[in-house]
Amino acid sequence: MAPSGGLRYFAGRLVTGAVTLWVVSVLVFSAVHLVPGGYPDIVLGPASSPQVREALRAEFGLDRPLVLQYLEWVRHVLTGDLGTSLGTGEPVSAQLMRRLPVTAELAGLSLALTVLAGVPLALLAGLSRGRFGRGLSRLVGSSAMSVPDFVLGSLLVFLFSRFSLGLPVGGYVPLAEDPVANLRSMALPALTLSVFGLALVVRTGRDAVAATFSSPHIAAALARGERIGQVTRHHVLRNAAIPVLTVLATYAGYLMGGAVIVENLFSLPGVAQAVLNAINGRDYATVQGLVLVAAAVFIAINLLADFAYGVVDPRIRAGHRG
Amino acid sequence: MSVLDHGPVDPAPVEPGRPPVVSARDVVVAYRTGHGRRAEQVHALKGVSLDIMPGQTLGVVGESGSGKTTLGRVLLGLVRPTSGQVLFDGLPVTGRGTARRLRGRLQVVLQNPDWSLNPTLHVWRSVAEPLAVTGRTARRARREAVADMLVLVGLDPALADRHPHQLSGGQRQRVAIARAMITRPDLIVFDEAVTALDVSVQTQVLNLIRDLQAERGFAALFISHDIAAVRYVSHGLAVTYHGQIVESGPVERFYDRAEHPYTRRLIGAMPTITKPTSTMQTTRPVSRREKDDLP
Amino acid sequence: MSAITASPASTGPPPAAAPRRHLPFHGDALSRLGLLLLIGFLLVAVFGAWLPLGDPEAVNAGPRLAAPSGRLWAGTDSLGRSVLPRLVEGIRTTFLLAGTAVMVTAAVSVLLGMMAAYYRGLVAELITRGADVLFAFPALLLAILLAAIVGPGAPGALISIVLICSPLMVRVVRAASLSVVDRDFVVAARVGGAGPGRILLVHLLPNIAGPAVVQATYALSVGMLLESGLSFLGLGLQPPSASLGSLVHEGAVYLPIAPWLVLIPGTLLTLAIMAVNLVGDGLRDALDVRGVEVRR
Amino acid sequence: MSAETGSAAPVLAATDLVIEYSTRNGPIRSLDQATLTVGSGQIVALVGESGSGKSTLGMATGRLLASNAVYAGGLLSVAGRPVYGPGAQGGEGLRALRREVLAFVFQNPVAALNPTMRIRRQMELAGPAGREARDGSSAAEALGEVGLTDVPRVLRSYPHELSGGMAQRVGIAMALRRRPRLLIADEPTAAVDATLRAQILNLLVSQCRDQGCALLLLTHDLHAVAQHTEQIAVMYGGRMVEHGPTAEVLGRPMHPYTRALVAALPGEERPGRRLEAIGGVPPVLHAGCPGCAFAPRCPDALPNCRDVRPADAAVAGRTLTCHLHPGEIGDPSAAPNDAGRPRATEAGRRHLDKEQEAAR
Amino acid sequence: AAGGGSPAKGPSGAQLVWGKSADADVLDPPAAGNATSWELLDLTYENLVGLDDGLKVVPELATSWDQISPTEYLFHLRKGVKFANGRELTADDVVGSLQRLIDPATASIWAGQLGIASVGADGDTRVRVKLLKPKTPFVAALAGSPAAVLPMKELKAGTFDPKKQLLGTGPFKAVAHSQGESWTFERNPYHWRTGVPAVDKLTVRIMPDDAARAAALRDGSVDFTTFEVPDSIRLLEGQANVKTVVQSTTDYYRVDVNATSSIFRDDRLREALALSIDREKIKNVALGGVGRASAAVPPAFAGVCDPATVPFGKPDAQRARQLVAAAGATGKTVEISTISLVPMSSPIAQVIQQNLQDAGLRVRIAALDIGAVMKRAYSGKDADFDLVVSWSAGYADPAMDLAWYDPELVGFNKGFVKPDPRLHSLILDGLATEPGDRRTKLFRDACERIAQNANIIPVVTKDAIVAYRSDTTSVSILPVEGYALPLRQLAEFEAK
Ligand SMILES: Nc1ncnc2c1ncn2[C@@H]1O[C@H](COP(=O)(O)OP(=O)(O)OP(=O)(O)O)[C@@H](O)[C@H]1O
Ligand SMILES: Nc1ncnc2c1ncn2[C@@H]1O[C@H](COP(=O)(O)OP(=O)(O)OP(=O)(O)O)[C@@H](O)[C@H]1O
Ligand SMILES: [Mg+2]
Ligand SMILES: [Mg+2]
Repeated sequence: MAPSGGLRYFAGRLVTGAVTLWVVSVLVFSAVHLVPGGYPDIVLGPASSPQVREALRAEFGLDRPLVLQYLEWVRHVLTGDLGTSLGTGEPVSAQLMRRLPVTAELAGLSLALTVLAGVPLALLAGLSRGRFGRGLSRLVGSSAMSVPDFVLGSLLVFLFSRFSLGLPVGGYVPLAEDPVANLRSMALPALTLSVFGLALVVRTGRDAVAATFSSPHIAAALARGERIGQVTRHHVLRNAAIPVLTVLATYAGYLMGGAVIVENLFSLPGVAQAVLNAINGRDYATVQGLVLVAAAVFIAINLLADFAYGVVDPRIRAGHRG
Repeated sequence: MSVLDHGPVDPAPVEPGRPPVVSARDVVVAYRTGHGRRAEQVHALKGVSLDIMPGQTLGVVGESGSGKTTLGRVLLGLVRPTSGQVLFDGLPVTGRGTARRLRGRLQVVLQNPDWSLNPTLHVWRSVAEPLAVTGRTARRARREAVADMLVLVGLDPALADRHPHQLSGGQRQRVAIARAMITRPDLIVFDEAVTALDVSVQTQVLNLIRDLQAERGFAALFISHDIAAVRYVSHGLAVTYHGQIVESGPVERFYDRAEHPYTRRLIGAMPTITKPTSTMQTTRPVSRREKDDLP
Repeated sequence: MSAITASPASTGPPPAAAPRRHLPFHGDALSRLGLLLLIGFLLVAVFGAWLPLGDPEAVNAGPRLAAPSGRLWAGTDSLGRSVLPRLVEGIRTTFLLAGTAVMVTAAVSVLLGMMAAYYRGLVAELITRGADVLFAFPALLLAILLAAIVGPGAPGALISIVLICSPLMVRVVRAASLSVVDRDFVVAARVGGAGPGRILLVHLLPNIAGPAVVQATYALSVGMLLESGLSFLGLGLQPPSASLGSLVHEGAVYLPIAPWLVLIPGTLLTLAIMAVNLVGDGLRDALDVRGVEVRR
Repeated sequence: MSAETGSAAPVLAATDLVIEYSTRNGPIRSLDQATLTVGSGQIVALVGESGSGKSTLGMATGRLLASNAVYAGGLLSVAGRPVYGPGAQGGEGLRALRREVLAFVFQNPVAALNPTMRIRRQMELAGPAGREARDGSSAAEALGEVGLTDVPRVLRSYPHELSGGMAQRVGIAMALRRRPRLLIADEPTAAVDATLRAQILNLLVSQCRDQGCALLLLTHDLHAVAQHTEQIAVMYGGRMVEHGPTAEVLGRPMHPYTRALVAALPGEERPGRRLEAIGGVPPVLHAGCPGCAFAPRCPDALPNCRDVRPADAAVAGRTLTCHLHPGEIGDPSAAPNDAGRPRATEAGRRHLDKEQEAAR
Repeated sequence: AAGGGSPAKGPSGAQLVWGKSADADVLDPPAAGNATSWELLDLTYENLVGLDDGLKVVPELATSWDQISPTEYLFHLRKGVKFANGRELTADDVVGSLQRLIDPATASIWAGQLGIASVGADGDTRVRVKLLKPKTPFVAALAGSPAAVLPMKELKAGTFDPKKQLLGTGPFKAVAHSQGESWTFERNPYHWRTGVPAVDKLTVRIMPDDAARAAALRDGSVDFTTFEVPDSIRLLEGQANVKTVVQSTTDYYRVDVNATSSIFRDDRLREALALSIDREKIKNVALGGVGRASAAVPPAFAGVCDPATVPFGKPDAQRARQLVAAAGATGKTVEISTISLVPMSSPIAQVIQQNLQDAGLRVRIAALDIGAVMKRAYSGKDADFDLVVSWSAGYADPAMDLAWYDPELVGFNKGFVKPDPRLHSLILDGLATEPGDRRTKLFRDACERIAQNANIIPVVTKDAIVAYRSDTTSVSILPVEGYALPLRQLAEFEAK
């Protein structure tokens, strides 16, 4: 009840996030090193001699005990150094800085599309009384939710490149270089990535609105003779926002996965694509660094969402569970 | 129903030499709540002692949060006392080996008729479950035992093949009682067992409990915040207030000779319907101060 | 592709419902449509192999990259294989793989979720934290890492789906179980001396079956999405085996000249996932599993 | 607004009201020709077992029934304005009625408040429209009137930060802010501590008295009723069975159901005495009841109780609906079953019988 | 990034865009093991010698060379060659580069290919190289990208880091790089060939997806690109202004057979396998008709080795089935591993799968990524696989090809190849023998021996496909390539 209740809630969430991140770091590290075959194998190719490969392992310190390698890595990460790519010697952070804008823009645009189109649609669907309206919104929602992004993306690529519909289907133009071309190049990828989220938001929002409408305090408000519009404004929106926020936070995780596919499909030089390449190239430092950052971002988004619930729903702040 | 004695409950004479079924000695239960700096202890029970004699019902009344449920749970071994001791048949109810020793000898009937039975089990399976747990009754004999039990609690044995949702609240509570009694336990705890029932059904169930006890002779702890109901089924009565027993004794004294002011207020708050109190003065709000003054 | 579907989580067992003698999903045309579709897919998956459609792996059954025609209904792929039997196989493997994964997921998560609810303290903490950590892993990245470790193919995809779908399901089961463990009948059983095994099996499991089944249905659709996503990245099923996702993957290169190689399996995949989702919705409504969001 | 108090029309008049709920398993008739009149400023209790239709009648006054509720006959008017029956209005008229004449207090006080909004804002939204609406002080006043002590803190709080008792006081304050003419309190004390019940009821009754607002108290707590209300209406099977001054009805119950109810109530027995419970369980109606709904459980049932509906009759200063008390004037056998009344179908009757058998 | 700094203003002249499938993973030439790196290194670095259109060695930084003894060579350096920073090339640069290459610390895969014992400057313009033993393909090996000449002075001074930067005497200099994304090259103003490069700026866009490169070519956002998937030709068919060229290479797909620890230990089964491999079918079905059947010496080295006449060169399904039955292996399961980095390994494996199944074996296909393949097949230790579909780099001399078959010479196949002393001596002889009939005969014998062993089975050549916009670009493509540089002549590409 005291204001510190909120603070404590937030602090608790932060600690949980940090612990999760640490565990993720251990997992990523071990996962990366569990992958069979190592960087030297990749770089030197099949025809190299085992001695040569050993020499290269030693050069990169890959022959030391894993625990030591891990501690070293964590020490660096804590000082803000994500390591350097084994192959090109480029700092992982530099690579990240280069690629993050692409992925961030992609995710941001998708999220914007999702929210801007999804929330009004969700309200509309949640408020619609008619059988037909509800059925239609459900059908559209289900089908949008069921189209795999790569199917949708492939379809868009096919349609737009085959019939020259005016939007590029690949390649990336940096925002700074040409904002218009940038937006045009991002339009289809962002659309592809946002459809699932849109469906998710509409569906969750619709259910949340409907559920809120059936809660006793709405009945109480209606019993006081308030108009439906008023009731919606005062009592429904905020309450229905909570599940939508939850789902948006989870959607962030989806965005990262979806980005792998969309970046691949539309040849966008984003982070997801880099992770995929780095895994294939056994570029440990890059994989570790990028996945860790991705997880951190995801955790951060979820934290933000947690804070947002705290703001929206005072019960959560106080540690009550709705 | 014919097997049951319809007469008034005679307080079963306490045989002098017989030890109590269960006894609590200076039981303290503290719950930890909150985390970190906010952690604090809630003392649900602050040194409670009581004995329940074989064949006797001890009624417990008190306002919400006064520790009634905790008391029941402690006696059942569900909650470990922070200090003090609970002895069942002279031995502790928690600790190594107690599970096996106590299996089937303790039972409970709880408040919520919607939740008192596993909704996915047929009635007979629910009732037979304690038998399955103790494993003392052959599988084939169980159904028969259930049928007998159902008759005993006044239910048609044909109900055995129904699911709980096909029963009324009162019927469900009867089934719960049947389940509690099937192992012939030494002690049954009734925690708000009739609170959620309608007046008419409530009295049916209260009568049933009285009758069954007279017949089977189990000891019982009957918990409710409704002093009228408690008084009606109990031999002895204990009033809890803020985790302590503030007054206890044979039930008769709670009809007119209650001493503790809190007890008197409890009884006073229960207006008689035939002589409606004409003014509201008798139940003027208790101020915070006044409440705190009570022990 | 992540394990979303957060809305259809739930608490509470299905409330007492009168026995229904109606057709499934009474008054819910869309769910019925979904069910019909799903049954259709399952029939194809189970019996498709006996249809005289030809060998899905026989190369050179026709000219390469032939368009759908009277003889080759769905055309041929880049190895001259007839696509139709491959589609049938794809449907089978997609359902089989996702289905197996979801069954494993359900088994593991139901057990863990119930334990997390029944045992408080360390066990619960470990399980819920573990789920949180898995949940904090971007799903597809996790799958890709795994595919790199165990190699691309069905086992990797299976493990990924299990790892990705489990956290949410554990949460759902735990939330549902939490609302059951304190119910009077569980307490009564404990007082009567019932052990954890009996309580989990007899008292918890049947009462959380509703939410668990609904969640498993959604997990199936997520599993199908994941499997196909992995296959699309070349990390799932390897040719000549076919899943709907790997068919899209194989066909993707030929999109400009042989769009049917992508569009047909893509559409089938979408329909299959949609059928599962619709059935999930229907189950959710029919079992009245409330859409309570599960939060960390 | 209180000027209207004197107007002739009763604040609530229900006549032969029939409401059904359509469910998967067929209709459930929750009001089966319920008749009830509440005069201006009267404090009336409506008692009956669970499922007897109290809440349905209560919510029907504001046309606030669940969406599966179906109006199937009869009349209901509030302060002279029809709510069900000919001339019933919807839309703005209905909302105006809810705003100006009616107020509700619900069973779960915390759930009836918006969990995400501070009390102050909720009080403001619920307050009378116009000038004073934004005025925090009037909200504070309203809270002071219901006996809350730390008003500023309450205004700052969110609902979950209040105890059940506090929340119910807030609920009452909200309900009474617009000076309604009829307050419907549906089990307002079911969710609060036993020792607080009396306080809350006291508060409700005294506030209504002070404002001249009629109170319809829905409850099954006969103790509470005995102490606080002037009039009592006993409901059974969707119908009023006995209605009259509380002291009279409880002190000298005439309907077998009321009598059984009072007799079954623990509290006044002498130590060791046995109470007589009513056997069986209340019915769930699927169609109009052909006779008296209580007949199957009634120890004194006459041969025609099961299939002839008793009519309302004025007996000993109260309204009774029972064949055993056909009324001071009129012939018992003539009253029921006039053509206008809905007749039970065969199926409905069979179902009813089954239900009652099951109850044994 | 390589080249460092922001892109220079750049001359406003002609420019081209190259859509490349993968970025370099290593920039230091001696350490670079993959052709995908070589393609980029070749733009900025040069070697002592180069290759011409007939895979013959031609002068590059060396104008000529003398073979003083079977193990000693003297190279005469070209004068007036400058690095992209304007400094003149010296013999020390060449000596230093080669010494660095053979230094075990560099871990260059090329050290073995060269077999150098020592290098020294002989005056300012000559470099003397001594070999460990006679090695005929030595000069040809010097044309390989790892043998590039680096600016050793800057390297030693620490002003140039070969791991992160590119600085050579080649036609281009790198001005900007985003790993995995793009490169920008500009003309090296100091380059010694006049008129080279023909454009002022070259942008390399890294586009891993074949379909994306095809699309980019179609909409003109890249000017030229290469494909490994032969069907790309079909993808671009009928597209106005897009031309495709197939370039023969000395590379070929091969099947590695585990003859030490799989059921293919049994000679009969290897023979059955060899007889089941239908090269024509693989070419037509899996490779869309692109490529030529190959034996251990690829057809680019004409007249050495005819795949149709070597043992088991002609498919014989019936005999294969008999052999499988005789070995008692009918119904047994074998696994073909494909390598995800080699896109065509999967379709090839699928055709082989069919043929093997016809022979009575059950066949599974498992895709391994390169790391897993290295671990399970090419670690030099105990192999853990049945069959792998892989490919061999033929380079520029048949002797280099044949070396791949000898576990004594290359460590990677020790785990799965049965030692064959006869083959070993044939290959050693071939390496040391001067060009001529005797050498050809040795090669032919080796070729047959290899076919007979069926331990590593060459299948079909792995030709390169170059596609370009004919409206924007005029290209010159060699008919044959040996070091996997289909765009070896890139510096001469012109923008229209
Ligand atoms: N598991 C628990 N953790 C923390 N505090 C608890 C717990 N259970 C009970 N308490 C606290 O202990 C005190 C006694 O609770 P208990 O449930 O025994 O009261 P009660 O008399 O049964 O109340 P009621 O009539 O509401 O059932 C209360 O203050 C309660 O908040
Ligand atoms: N929305 C609904 N749908 C179907 N049946 C309903 C609905 N609401 C109430 N009923 C049924 O109508 C009958 C009367 O219900 P009502 O809520 O009016 O009773 P009540 O007297 O208020 O009972 P309680 O004391 O339990 O509140 C009951 O049988 C109930 O099951
Ligand atoms: Mg309690
Ligand atoms: Mg009610």
